[in-house]
Amino acid sequence: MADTGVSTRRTLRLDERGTAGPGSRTDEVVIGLSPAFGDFFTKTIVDIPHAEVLRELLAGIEEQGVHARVIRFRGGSDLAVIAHAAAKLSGSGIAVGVLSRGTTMIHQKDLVRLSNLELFPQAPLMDLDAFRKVGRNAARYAKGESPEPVPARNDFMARPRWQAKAALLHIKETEFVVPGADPVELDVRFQLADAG
Amino acid sequence: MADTGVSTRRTLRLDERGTAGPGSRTDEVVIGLSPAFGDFFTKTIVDIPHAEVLRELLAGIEEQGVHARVIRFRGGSDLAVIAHAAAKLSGSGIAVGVLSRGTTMIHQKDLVRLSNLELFPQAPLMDLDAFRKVGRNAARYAKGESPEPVPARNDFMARPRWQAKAALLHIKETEFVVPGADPVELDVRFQLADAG
Amino acid sequence: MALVAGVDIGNSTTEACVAEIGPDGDVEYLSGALAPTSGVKGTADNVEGVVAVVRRALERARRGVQELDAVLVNEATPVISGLAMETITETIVTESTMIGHNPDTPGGAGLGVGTTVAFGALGEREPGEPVICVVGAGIDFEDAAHGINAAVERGIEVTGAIVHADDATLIANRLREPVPVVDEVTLVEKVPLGMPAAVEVAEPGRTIRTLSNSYGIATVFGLDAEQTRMVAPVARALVGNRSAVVVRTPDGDVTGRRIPAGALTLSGERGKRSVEVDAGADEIMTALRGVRPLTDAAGEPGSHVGGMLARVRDTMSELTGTRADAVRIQDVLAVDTFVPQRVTGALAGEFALENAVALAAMVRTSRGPMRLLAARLREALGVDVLIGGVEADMAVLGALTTPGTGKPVAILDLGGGSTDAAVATDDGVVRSVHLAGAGDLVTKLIDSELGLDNRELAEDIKKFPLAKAESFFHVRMEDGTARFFTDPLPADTFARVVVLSDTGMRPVPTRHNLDKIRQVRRAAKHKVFVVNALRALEQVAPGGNLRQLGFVVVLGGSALDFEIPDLIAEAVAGFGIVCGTGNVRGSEGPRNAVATGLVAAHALAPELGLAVGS
Amino acid sequence: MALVAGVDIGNSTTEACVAEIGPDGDVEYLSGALAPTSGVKGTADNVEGVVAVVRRALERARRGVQELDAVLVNEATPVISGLAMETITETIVTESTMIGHNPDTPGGAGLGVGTTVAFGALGEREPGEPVICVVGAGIDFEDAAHGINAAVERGIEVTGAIVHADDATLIANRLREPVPVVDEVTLVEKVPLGMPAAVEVAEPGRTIRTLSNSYGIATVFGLDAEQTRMVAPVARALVGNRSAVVVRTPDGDVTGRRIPAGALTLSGERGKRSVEVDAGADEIMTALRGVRPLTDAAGEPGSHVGGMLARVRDTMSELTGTRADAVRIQDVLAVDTFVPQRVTGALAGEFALENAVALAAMVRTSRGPMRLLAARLREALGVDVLIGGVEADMAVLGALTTPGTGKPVAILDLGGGSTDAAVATDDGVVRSVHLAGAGDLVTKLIDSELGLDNRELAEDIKKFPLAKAESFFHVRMEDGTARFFTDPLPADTFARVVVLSDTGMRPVPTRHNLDKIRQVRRAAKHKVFVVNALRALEQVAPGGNLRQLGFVVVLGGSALDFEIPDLIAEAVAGFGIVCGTGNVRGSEGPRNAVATGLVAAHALAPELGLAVGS
Ligand SMILES: Nc1ncnc2c1ncn2[C@@H]1O[C@H](COP(=O)(O)OP(=O)(O)O)[C@@H](O)[C@H]1O
Ligand SMILES: Nc1ncnc2c1ncn2[C@@H]1O[C@H](COP(=O)(O)OP(=O)(O)O)[C@@H](O)[C@H]1O
Ligand SMILES: [Mg+2]
Ligand SMILES: [Mg+2]
Repeated sequence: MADTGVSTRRTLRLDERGTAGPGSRTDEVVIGLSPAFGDFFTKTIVDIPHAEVLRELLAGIEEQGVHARVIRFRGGSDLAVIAHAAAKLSGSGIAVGVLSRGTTMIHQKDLVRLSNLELFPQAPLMDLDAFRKVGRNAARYAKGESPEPVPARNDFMARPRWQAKAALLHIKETEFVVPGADPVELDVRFQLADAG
Repeated sequence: MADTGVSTRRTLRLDERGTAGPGSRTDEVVIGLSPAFGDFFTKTIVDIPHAEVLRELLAGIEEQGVHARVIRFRGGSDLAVIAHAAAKLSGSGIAVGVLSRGTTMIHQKDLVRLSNLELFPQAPLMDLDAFRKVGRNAARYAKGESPEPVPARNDFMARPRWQAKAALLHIKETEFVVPGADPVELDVRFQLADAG
Repeated sequence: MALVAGVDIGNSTTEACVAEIGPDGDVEYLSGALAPTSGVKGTADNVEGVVAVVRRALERARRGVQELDAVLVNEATPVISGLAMETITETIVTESTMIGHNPDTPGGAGLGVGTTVAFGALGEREPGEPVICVVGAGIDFEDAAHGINAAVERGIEVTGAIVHADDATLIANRLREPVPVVDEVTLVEKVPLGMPAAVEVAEPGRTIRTLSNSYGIATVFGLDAEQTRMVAPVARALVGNRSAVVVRTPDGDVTGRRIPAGALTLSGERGKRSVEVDAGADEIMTALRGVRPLTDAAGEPGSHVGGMLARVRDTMSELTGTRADAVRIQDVLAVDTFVPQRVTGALAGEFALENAVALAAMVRTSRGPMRLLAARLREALGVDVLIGGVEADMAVLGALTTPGTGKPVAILDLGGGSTDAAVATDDGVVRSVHLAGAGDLVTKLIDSELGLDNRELAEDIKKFPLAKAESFFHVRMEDGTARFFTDPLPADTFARVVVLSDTGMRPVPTRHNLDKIRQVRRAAKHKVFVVNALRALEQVAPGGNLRQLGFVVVLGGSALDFEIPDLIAEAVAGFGIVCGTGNVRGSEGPRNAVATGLVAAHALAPELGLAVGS
Repeated sequence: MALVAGVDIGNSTTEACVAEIGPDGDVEYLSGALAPTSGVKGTADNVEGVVAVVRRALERARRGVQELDAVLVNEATPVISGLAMETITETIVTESTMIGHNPDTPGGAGLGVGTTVAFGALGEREPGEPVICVVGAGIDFEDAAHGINAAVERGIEVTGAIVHADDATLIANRLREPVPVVDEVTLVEKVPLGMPAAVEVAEPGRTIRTLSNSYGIATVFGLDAEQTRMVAPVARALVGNRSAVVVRTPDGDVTGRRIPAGALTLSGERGKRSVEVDAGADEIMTALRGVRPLTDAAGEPGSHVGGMLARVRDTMSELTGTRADAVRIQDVLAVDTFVPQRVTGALAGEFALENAVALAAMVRTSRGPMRLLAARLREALGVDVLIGGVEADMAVLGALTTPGTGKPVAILDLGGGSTDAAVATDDGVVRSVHLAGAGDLVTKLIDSELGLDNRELAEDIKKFPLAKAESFFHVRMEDGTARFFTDPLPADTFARVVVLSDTGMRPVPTRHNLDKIRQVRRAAKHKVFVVNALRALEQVAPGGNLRQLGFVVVLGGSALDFEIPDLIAEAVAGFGIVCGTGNVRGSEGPRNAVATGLVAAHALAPELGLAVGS
């Protein structure tokens, strides 16, 4: 039934299309993915499918009338590095970086790497709505607007509860790092698995 | 006597400081020089010393509170190529290109090469005042302002009269082209020759 | 069944409406069309435009000229409007007391006070009282800086500089102790030497604080109360500047003078009043209200306003073959405006924004060479031509084809040269009025207030929204939204404000920013159309009471504007009336009302038309 | 030789002036200082602030407290000002007739008309009349687009959509035939189904044309004149929107209601008048002018304005130990303003800019617990404390130390809570007046009109120029000049409007652009200070005629503002008077007038002071 909400299950297909270069469109946002996102890993720390994460980020950007480009960074698993490198390749200078476990950041090319426009450090708190809003805000920055930052949810219980799992995921993600590897442009396709 | 105007004679010293890279300051204008400017050639087609040409361009930029960087392009003698390449290296995206004979152009990095912001095709008509104004306008573009273009002087007699000399100068300049050579950052110094 | 074409010849636009009228008078509207009016309204020159527009409407209805039974033409009484603008204030600087221009790039910051000394004389100067160095033409910036530094080294206190060339930053950058420097003083040789003077430069983005304050000048020069009273106009003239120089000369003064523009004499049914044009628009309009309805207006002979009214009169007399002194001016609209003007006596080509009054005057003849026009038209088309009823009646009939309208209804026809209004009450009585001032005056105000000197560009600024080209790939629109382009924008739009006209992006060559241009545009529309709409409705409303109007339908070319109808709706919001843009026949928008009304009237009573040549 | 300190305790700021008075009464001013006032003006709590400021001034004069011969304190009569704001209009939508919000990203463009049908019911729908699809919460955009495409394929004419989520562009991008889509309709489940409706979306940067025009709505729904009259408020409410939905329900309506805010009764020496607060500021100020000078004001008990005046009265009674009903309100300033408010009955959380009236009221006691304060001060400093003459006399004396001033002189003291004025004519007579409304009211207006809810930020916006951070390395200032930085600006300033405060760049978290914020700031200053300056001068000028004033000296904390003095100078420019910011003693700017005046008065006639405890 169409009106009962998300009942479909989508799978994500990411096809590599060669080394990613700087974008020439000033109305593009780059989404920078960590080495194992949608690959070895398929879900965030709270089991949100990567297919849905990426779809919401893209939807948030598209709704604002802005173009998106998805790039995988194999060279490291540090979110600030990924997001900042993605911003340097972005035609607008704005990028979203996202790790397999769900930690997310909006970055801008002229900022120093350790700074950022918006940071969502607590992966367990990132739900689909949050990813949609991250995409939307990134697109609005790209348009030269000044959006209210996405309200940072904070749950003091989340940190201790998820800390061990987060550390494990990080170690695993880091295993997929290929030092010095070039960023790779990705073709993104969503496929409907059976509607269940 | 100080109040009788330009009675001093300045000489130009251009020291190479290695390959020129992209600028990081957003308030800089790059001045792109042709292969033989201030080197084999020391004067424009109407005998204006290159020292004074460069000094006026720099003064026009400095008066606007903008920074200047001077780069020599050895790879070619085409003004559009020089000016556009200079714009690509400019932190603000704005550059002035100037050929030994005095032909001058203001360019911007996002423009297609064959376009420009302002073009001064008739070298014989370029006097010191014009170079000052070119520097000023380039700096104003860099500040995001929208200056009136420098009035393009036009003299229908100039073309036939100077055509032959211009062609000779162009051939000579082209002899100094080193195909594929990197652009070189220059240290600019003016020295007072004796005041005559 | 009869196939007819209603034709409305306007000052700017000729409109046609083709319809089929059944035996019982039922109308089926088939099509409409419009084209620019050829020649002056109501003259035989109109034939060309009428033929073109009738043919186009017939084409759209897929009918031929030979099928046409009659062409119905409005009673096209020529309306001539004259526009003039008179500057009524002037700023005069005497004895070079003040240099108040705003060079783009003054140097340094702060306040310097001292005696003016020529740069050439600096070397002979002994230490003592502080000096302001005056750097004349032809002095190189390095030499200037070097000379000042040398003087300072010798113990001379140089507190500021006044410079001929655009060299202030260059000099200030080379001073060992930076001082405020005001540059681009074109007539620097006229700066009096040996006089006490003050130079002030504000930080970037700020304005000066001392020299724009009378007591600041008094403090600097140690003035008493009487002397301060004398310099108050200087201070006032410097408010808002980023830099300024004040030189204290014995008789230095700045005056804001009123320029006599002549008197306007308004004769109306309720008397006669004379008012000086330099008293401003309010006074003129108050005088007009006192004598309204106007029967004629005269300008003081030999004065500016006299010349203007004479021109309107002459054109009209030429057109209609009436004697010039028999032509009557039937309405006047005065609008306060301002124009950038060079300051008399200024040393740096300073401009001041001077007050001005714009005047629109309107002359309306009784029926012009209409019969000639009709006869020619008949020849050209080979069809009966009927001259229709009163134009205002026709406009009302046409307006009432707008869905949702009812009586009592008022129409507001916003044209190019005049603003016309008519009211039809429940009993069918129609009252109408024709006022001076409409779209052309708006264009003129935009043109002169922005100093464009380009009517066509001003017309585009009036009609289309603005944007700022922020890069070669995107513009920011008036409402703050960004619009992106895949191909780079033209080089001449770079960093400029552009008009998004229907033929593409057009750069506006002015120093004003987008918001300023927008503000001028909206103010001009307000000053003309809101003022005229209220004036017109007041004159046609029963008992002058707008609340008695049920419906107001806005028509005419200027009703197509993207903001004028909203401005008018807002202005009448308090009166509890329905006000909106017309939608003639539910399809034509605010166009075609008179043409449609002609057809409707013909269907109701075909015998009323005045047949020509049949 | 006597060393004295004049001390002025203001509502916000305490100022001191240290001077040496010679045997013949000649004064040598040594130093000045200021500090925030501790506690309520005129109470013993002030001691701490006074001690601090006297110590600081002495330090600057390199003198010790033990050298001090006397402290001269002004007669610090407490002035309490109350501020209140009441919203007086309200927009109410009934039967969900209209959705007029402006989602950032509507989809498609154009006008769609049809019957509202739930997305879920689209599958069962048969081809026939056109439909507007209502997409509820939880429906994925791909599913929505897919469902609409499928329906269109089956021959159903879908002309527009109303969507719960922020999905309009996403859906429109996936439609085979794009239609206008309005999204972010939070309460989409309340949209009535099976009703005729219209959806309009304008091109980017444009505003809607049909649904904001009464006759446009009439055309769309085929309304008659009476029905059109009913929808006129809907059209009016939609003017200026980029997108809108209108649903035609039997009793749907939009009303703009006046909210009764209570009546204000003004009792003055010339009678008593009552005025409804919701009549607006003009009416209130006209009533006040009719009864001026005010002896008291009362608010209708139980009403908003009643509550506000009661609060002012209570505070004052508490402070002074007077009974609340003995406290008299001596001035009121009403200002028209507006506040963004949620529309009642709206489906998409729409905001409307509602009218509001801000009221400042002022109470002034006769001398408060001054003697207690003086005694405490004597204890704290160990020095004689003299309570000086009338405050207005002192202010005039101090102001006259400004170079270039002369009599007749008027002072305008622009403070935080009140605007005070005094005039001294040639014969030495001083008249003074204390008006409600000053810097604090300006801050409050800025805060509420911009919807900041942050007084401290509003205070910064009042005091400092704005800029827009265009990149991490440069900002564009209000006047259009760029300022560059070598180090990147803080991340939170990115693409934002910032205030260039003295402690650095501060982002302004609002949707308004720089020009809008600037306009609100300048309008607030105008509404309070220009209005009050004219009101005050009118009341103190001989015969109420401003032309009788020779010199106007602007003083007080708000005279330090970067544009208020210019606004006032411009407003009085026509009266031929010298008006400028004071420069007390040629060095203190607009500060320290009363403190300086106390010293000057003491030097003239030391016996006039009222010694306390010596
Ligand atoms: N799209 C438009 N927006 C704003 N103004 C317009 C538009 N089209 C025409 N105008 C203005 O309408 C005026 C002419 O109106 P029109 O009704 O054709 O005149 P007339 O009734 O005198 O023939 C001109 O001032 C023109 O600038
Ligand atoms: N630099 C400034 N620019 C603008 N307003 C200022 C400045 N400094 C103080 N103010 C304003 O002055 C007011 C206080 O004035 P002040 O004369 O100190 O008050 P009072 O006379 O009541 O003690 C406050 O509203 C404050 O915002
Ligand atoms: Mg300069
Ligand atoms: Mg949206």
